[in-house]
Amino acid sequence: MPNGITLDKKGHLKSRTAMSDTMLLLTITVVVFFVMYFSAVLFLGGGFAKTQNFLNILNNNASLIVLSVGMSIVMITGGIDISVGGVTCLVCMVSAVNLEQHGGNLLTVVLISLGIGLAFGVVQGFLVAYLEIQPFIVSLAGMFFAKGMTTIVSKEPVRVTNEAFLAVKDTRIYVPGLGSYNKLGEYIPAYVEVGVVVALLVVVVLFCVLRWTKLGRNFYAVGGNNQSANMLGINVKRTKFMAHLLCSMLAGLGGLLYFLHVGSGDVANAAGDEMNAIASSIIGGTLLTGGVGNVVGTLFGVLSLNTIKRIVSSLGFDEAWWSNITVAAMLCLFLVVQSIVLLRKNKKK
Amino acid sequence: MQEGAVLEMRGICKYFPGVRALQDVDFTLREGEIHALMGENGAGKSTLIKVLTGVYPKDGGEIRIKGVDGAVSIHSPQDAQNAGISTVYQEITLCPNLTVAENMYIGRTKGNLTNWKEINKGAAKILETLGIPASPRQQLGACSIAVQQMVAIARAVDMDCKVLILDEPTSSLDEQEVEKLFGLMRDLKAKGVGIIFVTHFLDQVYEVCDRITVLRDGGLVGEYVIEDLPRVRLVSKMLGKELDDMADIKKDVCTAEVSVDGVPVLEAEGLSSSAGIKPFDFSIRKGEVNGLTGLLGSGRSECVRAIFGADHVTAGTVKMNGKPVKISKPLDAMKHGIGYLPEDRKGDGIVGDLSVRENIILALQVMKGFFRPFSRAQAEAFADEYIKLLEIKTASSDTPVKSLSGGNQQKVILARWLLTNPQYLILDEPTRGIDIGTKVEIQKLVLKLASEGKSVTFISSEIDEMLRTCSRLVVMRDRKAVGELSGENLTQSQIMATIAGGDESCQ
Amino acid sequence: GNSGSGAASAAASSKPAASGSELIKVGVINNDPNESGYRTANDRAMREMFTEANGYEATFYNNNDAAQQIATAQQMIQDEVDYLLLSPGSTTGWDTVLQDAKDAGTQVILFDRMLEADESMYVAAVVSDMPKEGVTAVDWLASQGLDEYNIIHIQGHMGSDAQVGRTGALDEKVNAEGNWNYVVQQTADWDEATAQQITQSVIDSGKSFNVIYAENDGMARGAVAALDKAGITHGVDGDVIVMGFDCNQWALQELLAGNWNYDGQCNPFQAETINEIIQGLEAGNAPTEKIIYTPEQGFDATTISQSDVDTFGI
Amino acid sequence: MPVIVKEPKEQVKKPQESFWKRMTRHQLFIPLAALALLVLFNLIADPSFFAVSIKQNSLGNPVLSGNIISVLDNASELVLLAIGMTLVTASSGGQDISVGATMAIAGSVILRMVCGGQVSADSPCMPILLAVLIGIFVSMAFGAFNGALVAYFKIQPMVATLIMFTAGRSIAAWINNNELPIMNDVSFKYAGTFLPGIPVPTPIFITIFMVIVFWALLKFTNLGLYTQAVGINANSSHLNGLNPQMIKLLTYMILGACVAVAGFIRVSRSGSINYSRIAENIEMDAILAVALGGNSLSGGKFNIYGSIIGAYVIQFLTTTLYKYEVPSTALPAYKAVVVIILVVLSAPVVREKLSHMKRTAGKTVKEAT
Ligand SMILES: Nc1ncnc2c1ncn2[C@@H]1O[C@H](COP(=O)(O)OP(=O)(O)OP(=O)(O)O)[C@@H](O)[C@H]1O
Ligand SMILES: Nc1ncnc2c1ncn2[C@@H]1O[C@H](COP(=O)(O)OP(=O)(O)OP(=O)(O)O)[C@@H](O)[C@H]1O
Ligand SMILES: [Mg+2]
Ligand SMILES: [Mg+2]
Repeated sequence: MPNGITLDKKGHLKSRTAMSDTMLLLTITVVVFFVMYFSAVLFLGGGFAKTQNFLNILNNNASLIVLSVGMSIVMITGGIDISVGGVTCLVCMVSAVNLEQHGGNLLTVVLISLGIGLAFGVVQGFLVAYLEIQPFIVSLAGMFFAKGMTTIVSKEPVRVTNEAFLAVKDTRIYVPGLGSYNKLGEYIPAYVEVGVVVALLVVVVLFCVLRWTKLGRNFYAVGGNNQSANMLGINVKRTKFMAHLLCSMLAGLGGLLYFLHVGSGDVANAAGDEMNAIASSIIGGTLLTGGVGNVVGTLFGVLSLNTIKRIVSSLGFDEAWWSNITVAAMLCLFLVVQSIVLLRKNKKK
Repeated sequence: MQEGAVLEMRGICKYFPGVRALQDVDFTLREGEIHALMGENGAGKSTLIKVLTGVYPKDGGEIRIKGVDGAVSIHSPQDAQNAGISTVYQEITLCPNLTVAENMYIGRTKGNLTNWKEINKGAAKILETLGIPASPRQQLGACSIAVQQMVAIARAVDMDCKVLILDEPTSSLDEQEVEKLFGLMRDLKAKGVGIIFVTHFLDQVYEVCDRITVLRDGGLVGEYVIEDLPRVRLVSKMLGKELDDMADIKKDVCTAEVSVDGVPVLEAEGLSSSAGIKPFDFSIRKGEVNGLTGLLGSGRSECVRAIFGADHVTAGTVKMNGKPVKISKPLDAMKHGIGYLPEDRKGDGIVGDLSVRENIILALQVMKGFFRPFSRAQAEAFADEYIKLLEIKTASSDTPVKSLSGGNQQKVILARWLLTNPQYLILDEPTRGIDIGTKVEIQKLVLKLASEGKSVTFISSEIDEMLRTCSRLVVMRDRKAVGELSGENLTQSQIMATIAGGDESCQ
Repeated sequence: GNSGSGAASAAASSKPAASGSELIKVGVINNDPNESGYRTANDRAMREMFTEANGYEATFYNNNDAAQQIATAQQMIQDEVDYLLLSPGSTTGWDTVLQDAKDAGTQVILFDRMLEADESMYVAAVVSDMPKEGVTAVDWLASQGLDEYNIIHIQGHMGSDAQVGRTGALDEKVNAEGNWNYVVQQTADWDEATAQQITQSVIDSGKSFNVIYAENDGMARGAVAALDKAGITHGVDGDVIVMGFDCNQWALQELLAGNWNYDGQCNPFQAETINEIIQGLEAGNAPTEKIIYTPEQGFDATTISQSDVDTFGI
Repeated sequence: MPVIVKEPKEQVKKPQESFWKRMTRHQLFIPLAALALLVLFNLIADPSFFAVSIKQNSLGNPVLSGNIISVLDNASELVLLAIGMTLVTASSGGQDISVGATMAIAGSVILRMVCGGQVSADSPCMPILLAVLIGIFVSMAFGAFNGALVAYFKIQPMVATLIMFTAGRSIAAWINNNELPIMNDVSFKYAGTFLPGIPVPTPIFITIFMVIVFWALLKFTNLGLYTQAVGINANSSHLNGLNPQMIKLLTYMILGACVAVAGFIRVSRSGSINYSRIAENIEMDAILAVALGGNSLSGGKFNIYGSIIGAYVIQFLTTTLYKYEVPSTALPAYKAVVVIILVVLSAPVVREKLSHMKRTAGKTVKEAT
């Protein structure tokens, strides 16, 4: 990620190094998010002024954050994975059926999530990296397969009643000092769910992986130019494989978080989350062409996307299509701004 | 293995669909020698290197490396690096989105973590010793091609290697940079590193190399000690034809008389473009061959791109045959009978996946119009004609152009423009990366065109090539035309003096 | 602007019941009205009821996407609405929201659709009795006295309230009676085109059938398109009995024209009942029943009249 | 001028390959083989799949009926989209994922115009052809929007069209004033069902017509050459006098036109539209069709007939699965398996490995004898 932020201390270098593409896009995203959120607090007030409102965005999107981060990684290597929503959905359903009908427990659920993620990751990664099939088609088939399998596992929603599971699901981690009074005058402490902690942990870990590990840097190199990366001595196939594996594993984990959040398996779970993940990654400054992106940006992408939806509904645009149109407009704006910024920058040199 | 050899290849074979790229090639590299690998375009030099470094799997033969018993198996560039082979490939192979420093270290550091401080420091040191004007933290894509090339070289020489391979590393470097590179090569040689050096510049071969291996049509011609192989013999080995005398070619070329008294075909005044070229005047007469010369990055390409309308023209007027015309995009230029062969063959020239035939007819087809496609037979006739005329080495006119060797791709683009029968042809580095035989061909062709009443602007980094073909030279410096030479002024030393610009203050 | 400190809002709500001048804040979360005629009618009725003139300050939000619904519900709770009126897009995943509502002192009333949660989490539910709709329809079908019932059963979105209720009754009957058979039982996910493909496939395979039991009007329409294409007669005096649900105006017209045989009503007008419940609560009276069913009936092509079409068509 | 005298023929080995090998290498081999396999499967499993009978439809027309007719009929929309998608893929190296949403828009426009803005109309308020033309125009405008983002702002196609993918059905809702219009007149349904007296479904004719149009376009214009050139190397195309941006834009607009015709067929089938559901996920099938046809999704060279066959393969598969009463919701899972098998078999890497295996196998046989 930030490859060129710091000014050079060495005097012999003639010019200040320009901001790297990754850093530039990240900055745009973060600034836009804060401007948006604080305007909402200032001009809309109400719920926006409460911390819980912000924490709810996290609570609702812990799973999406994890999915988007995985998506960003694949996108950084120049690929795409549109199976993540399907995998999430499948994980929820299989976990729910396991808990309810096969006497599963928390451990089996975790194993199921990661197992499904692993299976998808290995197969998709193999097809993409070693058989060189286009990731779009591979993951499209993955999505079809996951969605179809979900209905084969159960067409009807399965609600979980397992107590140990519900205990974890309903655990609220209170954030000290951030509560507010409700209209009955009671103090309600602000809380996050377990999933949020996991999701933020994932972001931090992957940030480090991308920044400092060999594997992480190889993702960028492969995305920048995979032929060059090969000739630079990077195992391109293995790197691509790892990216897809990681993404699917994260989709499995995302599925677990989704399941922890909703507590049921349902064919409609995580519907359209692959597109949300892509949109979040893009807003977060990841380029679909590869080589540029950052998971912190992606986190802000998720937050921005969901903040705008909330703002829209708060403004009284209450039809479903308003929310879609606004999201589309925001996406459009971001893309155009990014495109102009990058085109300009590349023209300058 | 032979005594003193660091690398031995025996019976290497490599086939591409319909092409025998390498057949039974042997190659030996000894400790502390610089070994030139020579051959025409498409002879298989790059392929041999790619087979050696595991980019392509080989179809036969074995490779031995000093210190390893038996044949080594190299399946990827990574294996090659681990075996102590470091390589600069013909096309720049770095990642534009990474920083300069990272490009120098990625894929070859030990350990699983990146120590940014260390690699930035290391890179800064190498950049400084090699005098490369770039910062370690800069994104590589923001650097000029020449700098990128230097970074690639820096990366390769920094590796602790037994074998260093340089595949046409000098094609986009200027003289000083080449000198610097040669210095480096000599240092490494003194340390016992074996160096494989591919180039089309004979001067450079004779300047630094100890031995020469010549390839022709994918086969081995032979290995020679440099003293045993004077230039003329080298060329004839490469071409596969005993030449009576190289001077013949020169004489042949020089006999073509250039007419300089025609009307100006094109006159440009105060032309400037969005690419940053400063307003310049330019004119060329019917039947004239003129040239643009200058140091690398002096703006020659931008200048001709502005004439062709390839960049956005911001100011200036253009007259053709005395009449004012407006050229704002390439199609305008083409309609007025201008052809342009760009310098970046891969990026701007060929349309890789299309067949040789489609590549050849492309420009003429576009001029003819959207609704009037050539018939298949017609297109084939055109293609076959030019494949024969320019001796393009291709399996068939249906072969994708990207699988041709660099030089043959260049010929395809040349064919494309010849087919449009232009009255004014701009050739930007048409001979870059082209073997000497073809070079001479192209020079002759240029003169022939001129004798037929066509005008040609010729850009080349090789001054003697320009001297041989051009009757007038425009010298550029810092994106400005700073002088014009013709007649008896047209000498190497005059040109150098003008480029250096003794009368003006330093840039 | 409805920001305010916790204390202020506490003071505001300490009044036992909102009298005259004070507007009752409601948040209405509904499904997308564009989905079907039923939805459109439902949404319109809600909007006409919860107006300032009627003493409400209402915020609406329509979306089929459960995740969006949940997010907005939370937002409304944060905005301190007094009542959250909820037509959940999916039956599960609402636990957190309901808990939040309870913590915040917001009362939840479900309408149109149920969700899976403990009864204590909401004050009332005003919904259609889907199983009863199914039973009414199946009873009607049984009363036709066919020798054999070969049924193409086209289901709605699996797991939805409507699908479960309408399928349940038919499943029971088919299992119980020897001469009732499924030719095919498939979900078309409320989609007309899918319903058409399913029916088409049965016709193409040459299987015989005499009943189409489609769980909404749109899917019935798709099935009929396939019948028309193959020249299979349907409706009154036709070879195939066509059944639909929802009572769209156009569907009832089909009934009137004798093209279809039966349409089960699904009453979208719950707004009135909800209003009564809220007024009761404001006056301190909790509703006597948790689940309140809206009255519904089924229509037969042979007995339907134009006035039925006008009154009950949505 | 020849300084170098040698026969170029000598060093170039003309590949002498068997007919079988050349055939299997052909781009259309895999999709055709897939189609053949599906046919074979149905022939063995239940030959009645291919039975075609003539029936009288409700209007008294003689009509053909049978699974095979259904395949040809129902594939129509997909074929049209696949054609347009192929061009877009070729020129821009990416796919338009908004075609389903744009179909909703085009269908809404056409139906709304014909209904004269009413919820339900018994006779067309406007010549149907005119409404279709307007629909095509609107749809092309949306195509131009997508194309402009891709061509002028250099946004990756999938991302650029994500915008219309998200907003398209909402725009359709707005066009329809949140209503679901219905057209009851039979003449409106001619295009989606049967013309009076003609027993073959009209969509099949429309498809044939459109395929001929595109055949002619590719044959008598340079559309193919230009889109491929631009898709492979935009810089170089620019220097050869092409306007890459314009050509990309053009392909998106052509796709827009295809989408509108597909949308028209779809609304004409039933005379109604449910814009939040119509043509759901069809973009995925269209992209699959392109890929199954052996076309590279990263652009450049294309074969439009491959995509067309790909579309029929998908519909054939769907119809087969319906026949065997696979639950419609589980359909995607089966589809996915078949798709993966097909793309794996057609992957260059796999093909190379397979032919390599055959070669070495042949060698060992030779050695043994
Ligand atoms: N990837 C490929 N696919 C098919 N043919 C190829 C491929 N790469 C090279 N060839 C063919 O192999 C032959 C040798 O090419 P190579 O690039 O090794 O030549 P070279 O000696 O490096 O020429 P140049 O001096 O022009 O770079 C050529 O005929 C070329 O067409
Ligand atoms: N003064 C300058 N400042 C910044 N960039 C420059 C300057 N001069 C040249 N460049 C850049 O260097 C690159 C090479 O320029 P150009 O192609 O015009 O040079 P040239 O004379 O044609 O040299 P060659 O073709 O041999 O590389 C271009 O990308 C150009 O933008
Ligand atoms: Mg080479
Ligand atoms: Mg140049």
